[in-house]
Amino acid sequence: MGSNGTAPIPGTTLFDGVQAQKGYALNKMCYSFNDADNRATFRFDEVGYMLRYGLSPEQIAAIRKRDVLALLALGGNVYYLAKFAGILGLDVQDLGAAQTGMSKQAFQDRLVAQNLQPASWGGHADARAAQWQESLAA
Amino acid sequence: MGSNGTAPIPGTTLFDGVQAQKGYALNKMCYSFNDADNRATFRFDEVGYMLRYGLSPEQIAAIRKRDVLALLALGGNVYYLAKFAGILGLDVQDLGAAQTGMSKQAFQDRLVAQNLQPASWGGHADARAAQWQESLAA
Amino acid sequence: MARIVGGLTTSHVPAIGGAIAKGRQQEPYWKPFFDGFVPVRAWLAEHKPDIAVVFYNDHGLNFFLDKMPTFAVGAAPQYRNADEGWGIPTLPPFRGHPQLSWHIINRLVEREFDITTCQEMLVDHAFTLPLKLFWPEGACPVATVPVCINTVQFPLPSAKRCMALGRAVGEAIASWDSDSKVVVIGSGGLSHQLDGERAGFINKPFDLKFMDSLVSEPDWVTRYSIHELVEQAGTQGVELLMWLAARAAVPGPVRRVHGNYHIPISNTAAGMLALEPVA
Amino acid sequence: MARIVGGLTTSHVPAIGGAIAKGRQQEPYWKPFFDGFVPVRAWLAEHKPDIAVVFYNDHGLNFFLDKMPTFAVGAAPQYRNADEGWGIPTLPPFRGHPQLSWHIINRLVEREFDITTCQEMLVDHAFTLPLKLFWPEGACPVATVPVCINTVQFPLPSAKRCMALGRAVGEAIASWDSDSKVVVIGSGGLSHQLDGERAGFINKPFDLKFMDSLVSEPDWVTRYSIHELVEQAGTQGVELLMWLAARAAVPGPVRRVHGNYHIPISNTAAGMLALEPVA
Ligand SMILES: [Fe+3]
Ligand SMILES: [Fe+3]
Repeated sequence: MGSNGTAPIPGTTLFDGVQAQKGYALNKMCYSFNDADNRATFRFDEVGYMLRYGLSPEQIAAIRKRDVLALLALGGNVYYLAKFAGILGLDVQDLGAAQTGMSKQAFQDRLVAQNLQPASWGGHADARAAQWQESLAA
Repeated sequence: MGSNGTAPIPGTTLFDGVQAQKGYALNKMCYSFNDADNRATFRFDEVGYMLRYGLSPEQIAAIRKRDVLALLALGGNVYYLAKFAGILGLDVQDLGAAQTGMSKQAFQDRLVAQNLQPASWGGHADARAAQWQESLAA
Repeated sequence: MARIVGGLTTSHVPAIGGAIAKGRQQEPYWKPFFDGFVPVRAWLAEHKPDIAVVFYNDHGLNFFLDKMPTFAVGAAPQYRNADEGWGIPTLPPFRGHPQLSWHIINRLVEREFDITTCQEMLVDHAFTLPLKLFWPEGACPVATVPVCINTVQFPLPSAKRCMALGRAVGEAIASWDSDSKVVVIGSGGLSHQLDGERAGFINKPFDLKFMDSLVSEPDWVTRYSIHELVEQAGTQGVELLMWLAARAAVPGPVRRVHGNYHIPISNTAAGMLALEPVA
Repeated sequence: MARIVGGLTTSHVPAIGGAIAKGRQQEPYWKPFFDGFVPVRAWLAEHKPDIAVVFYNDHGLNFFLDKMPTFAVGAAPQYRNADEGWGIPTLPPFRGHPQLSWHIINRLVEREFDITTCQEMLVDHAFTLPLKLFWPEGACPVATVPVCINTVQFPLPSAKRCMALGRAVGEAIASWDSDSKVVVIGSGGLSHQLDGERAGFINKPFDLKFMDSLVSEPDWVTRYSIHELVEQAGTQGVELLMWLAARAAVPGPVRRVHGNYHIPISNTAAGMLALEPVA
């Protein structure tokens, strides 16, 4: 159940109050990466920097492992985590590949293949979201 | 005319967009006085501190003269100016006396005298605001 | 479902903080003010709320003009008081209640209130002093949810909008799946003006009528525009919006448990009300 | 009174900034995207707006979770772009228009929008890139008013509420005593999702239907809850709220001047629309 009582969307964690509470320290650290000096300080001593921001042991481990799915589960918000990814020199397709367990090339190919979708809208109960899940399961 | 096309209230400047634009630098400086180190820095070199915050020459002069009415006219907001008054060790009755041209004792006496107002409400067009103006003019 | 045991409203003059710190409650200047709280403490001892939702206005501690919200709701595990620049003593942090905060936030956005959500938030004298007045002994026994209404920079939200906010907060609390008891606090006013040649303005008949209206006719004051409220109650008297929001959060008709009104404390007509729902 | 000459909507993928900086507009990957803007520039050269009101969503540059507004309106003389952490080039500051900002702010609060007012505000790629796409040469020729809508933290404002905001902004502009010409910009979307196992999700039929609806039936998308919009358009596709607000700001029925849709740019279905009021 989502925070507003609606069915969850597979493969998706909405950044709601529950996640925002879990991830506050983690996100605050990532927000600090807007500043180049902070990025350099983090690179120099990752664990020290994380401890100063009060990250949990699980969050520290997930940052060390560059485990994006774990960071999301631990309250990370994609907009702030993107700044962490920036430090690592990863783009959003690297992240997409990492999260879906695909190679970057396969992830990119799948993006291009999205263009083959029909242009016509199937009405109120559009089947696209369900189709997507099926294609993932296949 | 007030910013929303209503008649002005005598002796009163509403802190609206017009004032907020004029006073941004001044108010930002006063907001910094929440911090004790900043208060000490200001005390040590008032003009240098004001120049760093980009105050206008008129605002600098009004701060130097501790001229509260001028500071309000120049876009100062009472909530932030109160922090400047705090540096000077002035309380709100000192400020009230300074703004009304009364002695502090006279200002305090007038406050106590407010208790003599009638307790009954005169209806929609209450005369209290008008009476106050007359008492000031008298 | 959670239950709102009542609404408490009070002025929050900073000097109160100094008077408490220096133990002046029984001096002639302060006694008529502090004595007003004694019956309310008895009422609180009887009803024992678990949580206080506090409508207050920030005076330039947590918010500056770079990001000035109309309505802000705290969602932090604790709220720190801090130096406001004029040396009133800083109080220890207050416990938050993130679960109730998020419940209120979710309901308010659903009801089309465009709030600012604060997972970290400094709270000033307007938040801390009422808690200290209602619970003077030791650590504050209630968890808290701060709801901040802009009175710093015009345009301010109308009385009608603040009343709607209060009502929506009350309905959110009442829909919260918990057996907690919640008290709603409104902190501000009554009539006073600190700035300009009109400094020292106080309007006793207006204040008394307003206090009365919260029991007899809660939407009475919504007939006035913000401009008219400043005219009647002074530039800072407009803080009565906090009283209105707190009253509106208490469901249905209310009964006056206790009240007090005293002129002057500092430059202010100091008022206090304790209201409870008519069972 | 000021006149709204039209509404422009576009995606704002950060990689666009890099492509512009490196002059890659004619490379095969980028050409189908950048070519879409050519006819719009001709339209802009003809209509010469003086001011752009930009609906966009901040991605963690100016706002953090300590103070996260639902709706924020800029009121600064200029808006600085700044380092967002992943090295896209920083653009020079954009000119503000405080007079129009305050006019909009006053009208919005009057209409019970509980906005956050920002007299100082950093603007990120979502604000800067559309301006660079529509006016690629030299300094940006229009003054700007940023209007930021929260898409970072749930609860988000509903599509219905964003549409009402857009309409109120449009009415505020139309009531502004000025002979300025104003263009409204919506920056975001279309369907994409960056996070989770569902990363890479794109919904072409939904996007095309949505683009079409903005001309034929602007409130079509308000039938969906935010949750349903995420399901249809992805966690970041919900940025389509900016398109909706921009469309709603343009009064009455509109005509499509130009449009473009291309899959993929980065992880995104990149869309663009130029709409003008039916005279
Ligand atoms: Fe106050
Ligand atoms: Fe985006």
